[in-house]
Amino acid sequence: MSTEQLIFEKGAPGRRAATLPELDIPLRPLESLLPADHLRAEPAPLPEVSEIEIVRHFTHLSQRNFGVDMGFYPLGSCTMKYNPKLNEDMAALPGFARVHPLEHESLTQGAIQLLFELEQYLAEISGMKRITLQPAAGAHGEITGLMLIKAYHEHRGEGHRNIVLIPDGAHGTNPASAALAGYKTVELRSDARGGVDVHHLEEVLAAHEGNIAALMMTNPNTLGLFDEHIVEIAERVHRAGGQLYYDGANANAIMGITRPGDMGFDVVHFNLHKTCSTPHGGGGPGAGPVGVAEHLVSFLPGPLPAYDAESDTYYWAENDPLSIGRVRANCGNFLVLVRAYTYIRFNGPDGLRHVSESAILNANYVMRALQDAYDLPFDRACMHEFVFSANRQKRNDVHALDIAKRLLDFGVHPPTIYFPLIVPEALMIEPTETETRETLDEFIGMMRQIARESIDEPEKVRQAPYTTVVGRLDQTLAARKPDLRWAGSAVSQPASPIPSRVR
Amino acid sequence: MSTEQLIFEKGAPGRRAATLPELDIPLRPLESLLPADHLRAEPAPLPEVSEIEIVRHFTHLSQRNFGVDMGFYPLGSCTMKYNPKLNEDMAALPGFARVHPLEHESLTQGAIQLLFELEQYLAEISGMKRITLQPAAGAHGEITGLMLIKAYHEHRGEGHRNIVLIPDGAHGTNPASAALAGYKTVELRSDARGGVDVHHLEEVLAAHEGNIAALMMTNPNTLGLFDEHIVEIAERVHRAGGQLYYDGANANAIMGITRPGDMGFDVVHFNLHKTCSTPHGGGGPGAGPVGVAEHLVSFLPGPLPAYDAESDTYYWAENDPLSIGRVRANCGNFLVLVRAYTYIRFNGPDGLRHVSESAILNANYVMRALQDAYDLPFDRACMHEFVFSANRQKRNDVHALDIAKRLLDFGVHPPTIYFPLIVPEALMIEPTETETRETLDEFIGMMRQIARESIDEPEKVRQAPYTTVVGRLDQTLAARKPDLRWAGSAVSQPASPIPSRVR
Amino acid sequence: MSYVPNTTAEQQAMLRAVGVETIEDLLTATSIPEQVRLKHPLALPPALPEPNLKRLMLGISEKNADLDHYLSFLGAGSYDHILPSVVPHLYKRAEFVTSYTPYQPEISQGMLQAIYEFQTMICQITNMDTANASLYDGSTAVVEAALLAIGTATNGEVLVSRALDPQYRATLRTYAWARGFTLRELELEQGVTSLAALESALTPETKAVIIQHPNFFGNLEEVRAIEQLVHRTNALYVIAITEPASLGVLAAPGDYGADIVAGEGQSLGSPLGYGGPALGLFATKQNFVRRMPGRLVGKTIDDRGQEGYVLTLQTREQHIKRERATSNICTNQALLALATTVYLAALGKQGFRELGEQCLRKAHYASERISAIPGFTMLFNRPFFDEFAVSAPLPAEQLNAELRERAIIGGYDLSREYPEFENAMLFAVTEAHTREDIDSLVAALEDIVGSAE
Amino acid sequence: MSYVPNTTAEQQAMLRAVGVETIEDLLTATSIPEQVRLKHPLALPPALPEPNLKRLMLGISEKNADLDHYLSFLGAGSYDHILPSVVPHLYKRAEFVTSYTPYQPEISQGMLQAIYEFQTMICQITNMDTANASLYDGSTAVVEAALLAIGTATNGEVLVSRALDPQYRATLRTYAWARGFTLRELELEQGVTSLAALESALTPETKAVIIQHPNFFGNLEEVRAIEQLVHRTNALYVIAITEPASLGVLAAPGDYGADIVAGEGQSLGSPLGYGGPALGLFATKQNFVRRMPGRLVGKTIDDRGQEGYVLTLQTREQHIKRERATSNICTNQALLALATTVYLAALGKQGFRELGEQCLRKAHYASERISAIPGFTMLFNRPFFDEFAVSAPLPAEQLNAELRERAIIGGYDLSREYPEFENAMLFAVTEAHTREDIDSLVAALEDIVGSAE
Ligand SMILES: Cc1ncc(COP(=O)(O)O)c(C=O)c1O
Ligand SMILES: Cc1ncc(COP(=O)(O)O)c(C=O)c1O
Repeated sequence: MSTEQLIFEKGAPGRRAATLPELDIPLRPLESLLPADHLRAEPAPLPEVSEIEIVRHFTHLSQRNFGVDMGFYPLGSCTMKYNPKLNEDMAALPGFARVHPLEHESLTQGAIQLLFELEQYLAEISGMKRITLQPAAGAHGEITGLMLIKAYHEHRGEGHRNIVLIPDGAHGTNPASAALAGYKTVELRSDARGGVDVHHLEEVLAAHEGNIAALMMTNPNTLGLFDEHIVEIAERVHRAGGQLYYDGANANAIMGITRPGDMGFDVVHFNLHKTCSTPHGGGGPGAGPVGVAEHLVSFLPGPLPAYDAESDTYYWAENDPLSIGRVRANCGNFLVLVRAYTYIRFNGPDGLRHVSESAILNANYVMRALQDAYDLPFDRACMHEFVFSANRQKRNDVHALDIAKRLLDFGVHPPTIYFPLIVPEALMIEPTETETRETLDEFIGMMRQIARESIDEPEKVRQAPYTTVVGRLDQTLAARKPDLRWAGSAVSQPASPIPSRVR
Repeated sequence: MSTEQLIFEKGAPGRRAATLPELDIPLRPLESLLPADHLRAEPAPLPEVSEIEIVRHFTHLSQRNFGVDMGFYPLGSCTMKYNPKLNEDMAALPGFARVHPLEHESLTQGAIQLLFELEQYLAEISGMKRITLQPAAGAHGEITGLMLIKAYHEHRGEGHRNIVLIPDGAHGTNPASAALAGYKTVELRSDARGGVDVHHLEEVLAAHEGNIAALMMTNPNTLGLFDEHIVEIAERVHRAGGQLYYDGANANAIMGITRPGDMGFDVVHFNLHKTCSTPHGGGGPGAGPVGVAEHLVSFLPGPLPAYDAESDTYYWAENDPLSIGRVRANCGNFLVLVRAYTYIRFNGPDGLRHVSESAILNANYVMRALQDAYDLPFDRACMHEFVFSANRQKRNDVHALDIAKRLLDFGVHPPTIYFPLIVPEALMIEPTETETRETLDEFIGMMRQIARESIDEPEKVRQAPYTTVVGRLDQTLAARKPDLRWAGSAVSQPASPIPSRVR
Repeated sequence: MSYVPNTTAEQQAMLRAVGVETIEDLLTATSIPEQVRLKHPLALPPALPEPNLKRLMLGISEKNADLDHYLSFLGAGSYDHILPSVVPHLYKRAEFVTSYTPYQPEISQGMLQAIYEFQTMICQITNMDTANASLYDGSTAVVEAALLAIGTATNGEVLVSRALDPQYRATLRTYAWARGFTLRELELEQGVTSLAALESALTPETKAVIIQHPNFFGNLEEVRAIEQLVHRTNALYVIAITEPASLGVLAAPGDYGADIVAGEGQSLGSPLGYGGPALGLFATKQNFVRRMPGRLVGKTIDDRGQEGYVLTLQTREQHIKRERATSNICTNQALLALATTVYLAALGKQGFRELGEQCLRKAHYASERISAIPGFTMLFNRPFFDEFAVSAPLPAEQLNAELRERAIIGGYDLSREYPEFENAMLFAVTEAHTREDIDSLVAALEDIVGSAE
Repeated sequence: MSYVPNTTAEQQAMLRAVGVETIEDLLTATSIPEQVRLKHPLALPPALPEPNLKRLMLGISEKNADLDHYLSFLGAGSYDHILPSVVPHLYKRAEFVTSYTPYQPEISQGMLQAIYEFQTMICQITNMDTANASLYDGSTAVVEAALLAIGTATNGEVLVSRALDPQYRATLRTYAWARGFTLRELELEQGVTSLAALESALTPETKAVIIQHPNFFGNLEEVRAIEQLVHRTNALYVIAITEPASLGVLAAPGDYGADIVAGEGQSLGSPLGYGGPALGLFATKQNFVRRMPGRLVGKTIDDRGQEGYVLTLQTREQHIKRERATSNICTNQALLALATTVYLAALGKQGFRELGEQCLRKAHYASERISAIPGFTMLFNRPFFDEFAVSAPLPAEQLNAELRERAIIGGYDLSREYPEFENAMLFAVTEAHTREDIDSLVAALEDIVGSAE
């Protein structure tokens, strides 16, 4: 098990797995169908493997991967909660999975209905007016939301507003999205309580008077803390002519408790793959719907799902002339949206609130149980996650990275490390609501043991992990000499003279 | 990963996973529905666990189990070939999986059609007249077949025939089934070529003249050898008034090459979970259809599927008055039969022959490559499997068991050991046709290495395995003090005064 | 179009390594007599590639009425219950599905532990002392119970209630004839086993008395009174169960003195599958452990001192004891046992109780609604669990045909096996039925009977 | 009815451990201002237990026409291909599905290696040098290509063929406006990009030329001639692919000098799923590696000297570079990339070639049959792959409505996006169609047109 060959290194010439139906039409030479210069000279040098080899290969790879189904995954900001099997089954129904996006509305009443209703649910949860379901992930939602804000300002003849304010703790996608939308970003400092420093905000607003396009905020923020001054902040930004953007990656903390719409936000994105428990699939797909307040509805990308009560039919409404257009092809990551719909219907209003409350409780429970062993830079009741600093351990030359690696030996996934950037040696812990008390207690035990080890046997922590299929990997080498594809003997040389693999 | 608690040791009072729909009818006290003495006093002390705990528990258990999807599984006699995923998908179709066995024929035309056609296919493969699909496994097929023979003899007024002949290499189910059918068994010796000793057969036939009910044979037999004298044997047994029973567990070797019906057998059972690649599921379910020659058709258990061409409908035909009745409820292990049907249709006649030929080739390839390292008691071209003896290794006090355990460290499943009983220190190897040459070569390498280790470091072999989650388990303790169920604190005491767990 | 990975070229090389030129040569070398070699290809339909085959199979499957699209009230031995999504996701993991019987415990701890848990759960729901790792199905489990009771006796008698599932009785008859023991059926009184008939049938030769509970009509048997009678003799008291969901709410066989419980476990986590694979359950009192049929998993210790699980007491089994084995069973229904383990864990202590209660309540609601339809009466006046017999104003066959037109699969036609009950139907109602389901059955029946007048 | 495992009693104990009495107290402690606390329950439908929800969802799903039960000739960016059973069995394994982005490589080698294999395969089929780990979909992949070409330029121009998928163009327009670059559309000539239009549109400001191949009409573009024109300038040559199955038989972008390939990978192993999740493909020549958007997996060495895989060149990415990142993408479509990896392995070298050939042949068979129907003609006279435009004697909408009555989903109505093509339909025919399928479309069209006369 300690290495698994690449699929390209397996098989033999002529081997194959899947077979196509035999051609049941008259066979004619390819050359009679297409001009020769359009034809491929050589078949792509894909693997030549049998079905059993494929099965064993990917089964072995799966055995070299860790998921929520195997253990605790308190990866901060990522909301790695249990992914209900029910949702998977629903997304696999042929009436969802085997439907073409361009089928006539009369043939897709179920799909449009589902999206129509999901939009309403998300609007209710966030307190927004309408929602676009197009964005494929959180970052996609961000750029979409910022474009809505841009369109709004332009529409009001304030297209010159070019500044987006972003707290220093923000997720990297926020500034990246702002830049992509053509904005300049200005960083806001955090105050001693972990919220936006309102004085600094005032300064910045004043400095950029007339040019503020928006403030992007996560609330609870990336420290897991709810910004106490949110109402004041909203008020000031609005007064400065800016819009308030809510990064909803942390919405798992607020369902049924508070709503961005009520806090004063104008635009909200959801990370359904976090909040609504659709699985992350090793990095995606997700879904990042964006909700807006009334004054932004016309700008939404479309089409939006609609319902005609008279004929009891669902349809795709035509775009408002002010719409920014599309942000992708088709309606969104539909099968992810099916899972989210299932999740919301399963939980209902009380269930969703219970989810958020339990997420908050689990986080506070772990935080309080460990705060004597690790530095807690902001000692406040947290929401669904919290951030420790390994500053204390660092004195023994044990870093957040080492602690993370040592945790691997205990069979759990480590927390997020070195994020948010404002906490040195950050360990960002999000237990989620789907974990049992026993699991939390076990994790607390592990963290305590590592804290002890960091004093008694720091070398042990620094050398971890010991039980994984590979040890610590050389990231520098990887970046210095990128080896991004196999280029073994079976690969025909690329047409370009540039070597395909630098080694 | 090195231990996994029992599910009973997990959870907490009040926890639960699956939820039922809320009761949507008027609630009345149970006592108003049933007399009190029929009601259960205490709920069964089943686990109280949440969905995430169940998922992790059984996912962990799966990680502690080895299947064909993970590696080579040359378990002799068991035909552990690749189980096509296609078959699993077909068996899961709601039109097969969600059908009640007592639905009206007009609602189950597909099911009856499939069984009707499958019967025809199996009849053709075996060269028999008709087939019952009822038996759930090979041994169930055996008892069914023997009952057919009994009914036949009784019908002919020869109910006194009470002897069933069984070669000394036979699988244990053969004598057990014979005893269950009320027969006495007489063991036949094997000759130097590994077949039935024809002289001994003659002696036995003579000694029990007039009382021979049947000869049960596996051909190829459990040595993987085809009995060269099969025609002669059949002729002699028939002359003695006996019937010939074919244990088809080894049918993977003969498809399209030779047929029990043509060899002179009167009754045949299939092990579809071997030959037709339906997965073994950790010990079942299987399917053991039984085919018979014309003179036995009337005795078959029923009902049998039938087709009326005029109305183009399938139906269940009424039993012949001579039928032995039923051997189980309903039509058989239907979803296993669906898999077998899929497999046969996928392969077609040429494909099935290719399967058998390839199985034979793979076995001979491994046998020849290793015969200098291990004793080969019967040095003949084998069919789909063969048997080594670890006699040579035994001189260094390395036994078949040790070799098997050492193989575990190489990530493959060991061969069958100590069977057939006629080969001391037997290692029964069945590579199956679905293995690549590379896998066979790797296995050959492992076996050679172990042969070397048996000389150079026998202790290393004797102490194996080293890499498994548990080491060698104490079988004697298990049998001496049977601990067959958990009886931890949550279990209420059984009503009977006998202690539920002896420890 | 093959699961054989090696190409012709590779096979050629392998043939050479074996020392022959062609497959034909190799076959010749195996000494299959020429005269039994098949001279023509098998007369089977030609191979179908996967996509074509999928279409074909989907088409065949859709010629059957599946319970996602038909409302069904059939029970009579097979029951449709709610299957939590989590169950198949777990038991269908390839590591379980593609493994063999756990003969090598070191790499089979997953399956072995699961079966140990299964054995425990079967004990928990039946209140028996020991359970095995599964048998083929309910009918053969009952056969095994009879065989255990008969033991090595050359003759013996087994009494069986006529309210035992007719298919089970048919199976028992077959085996009784083959193994050589006497099977006598006990007459019924008002839909349950007649105590008088039992009393007069019991003799010193009686080795076992087999009672289904709830019985085939859904009625509860007088299990305690029967126990009194049975245990006056040396006979074993065998309780057959076809609907183990009943154990959520009914007294367990261990509570009323059963010696053996033999039953069908399909109800607990396995699909209906047109009747198979099924799951034979078998549990006994402690003193029968060494006479048990089938596999047993036990806990033990490894050479490193860790706990682990193994197949144990194999000396009862065919591969060791051969003709003296307690049973001939080898392959059993392990994967379904695993499904049941996951299912019972998913329901858990509370859920399993609720399951029983809901079935009981909904069936009673249905029985009241149906017997309120003019012309319909309860056939018996007996306590029942989730199934009940109704006397109808029309032949069951006719009613069912009309129901089918409405995409409803009606009750089991009792006259098929019990000619004395003309126009009688057996309805099964479980937690999977909503009130609306039941009400629409009632409406359909009213409609049919109304328009027949 | 909750995936929260802890019971009320346990939560109570935990609250006490945290130092509060109730959840309300805890919420108060978090300092959420009272005025923004939600005062009423969310107005959502009440919770539904799993079984009820399953019924509901099955019902909703069955209001859609699925391609197991409808014969469809829709393509236009999403394609129905044969999906081998083995593919979902493997990529849906829980170890993959329930994992996050592989930030901890030691316990994520499975996903990392699979993506490394994916990157390799995408290079193999496109003949490009490097591919990333996936983007959202084809349309955003094309956007990323444009953004890469624009780079840090404050203004710049991108030329895009009008034969690029209209949805992709709409997406491009949105981003071009937001990011601030000029987008100009190139006119068509006989269903392909006009070389003349291209030549005259190219300026020194042109950063990229985006050509879809096969284009939206299914036609093959003059990709080599275009390359000559594009590379006379400094513009990057971007090939957009919506039907990557074409790469089985068509010359690869790397063969005719593409700088970037951006496309949609749904066609290769992912379900149609009403359009999502989709799979953005992105491959480039070697010199653009450090300007790539999205994740990249690289091979390296661990501290024990073993080979292993990691996310690499992360300094391009948002979590390090923030506002200076090459793209804002974080979550991508990893699981679909895995599906494609399994799919391409299952097809393999021969199968992928055959896939291309069968699509090509079957589409040509269909085009001949359809254009032989009186009133139907090919709209263009161009080489095409598996999709072709037909001029029909009736409006496409009318024809499609009639086809729907016959459980056939007809071709895409070209007049929706290209008003100049009245009565024009775009048919997609792949290896998943049998001759019978095609013949029955032809028969239906004949029938409809015949009875309309
Ligand atoms: C706070 C925050 N914002 C935004 C994102 C971006 O979401 P996505 O990865 O779905 O693009 C994330 C996800 O990691 C996040 O944690
Ligand atoms: C030769 C032989 N006969 C009979 C059997 C019994 O088959 P089953 O296990 O299906 O009852 C087997 C299975 O192990 C076998 O190998």
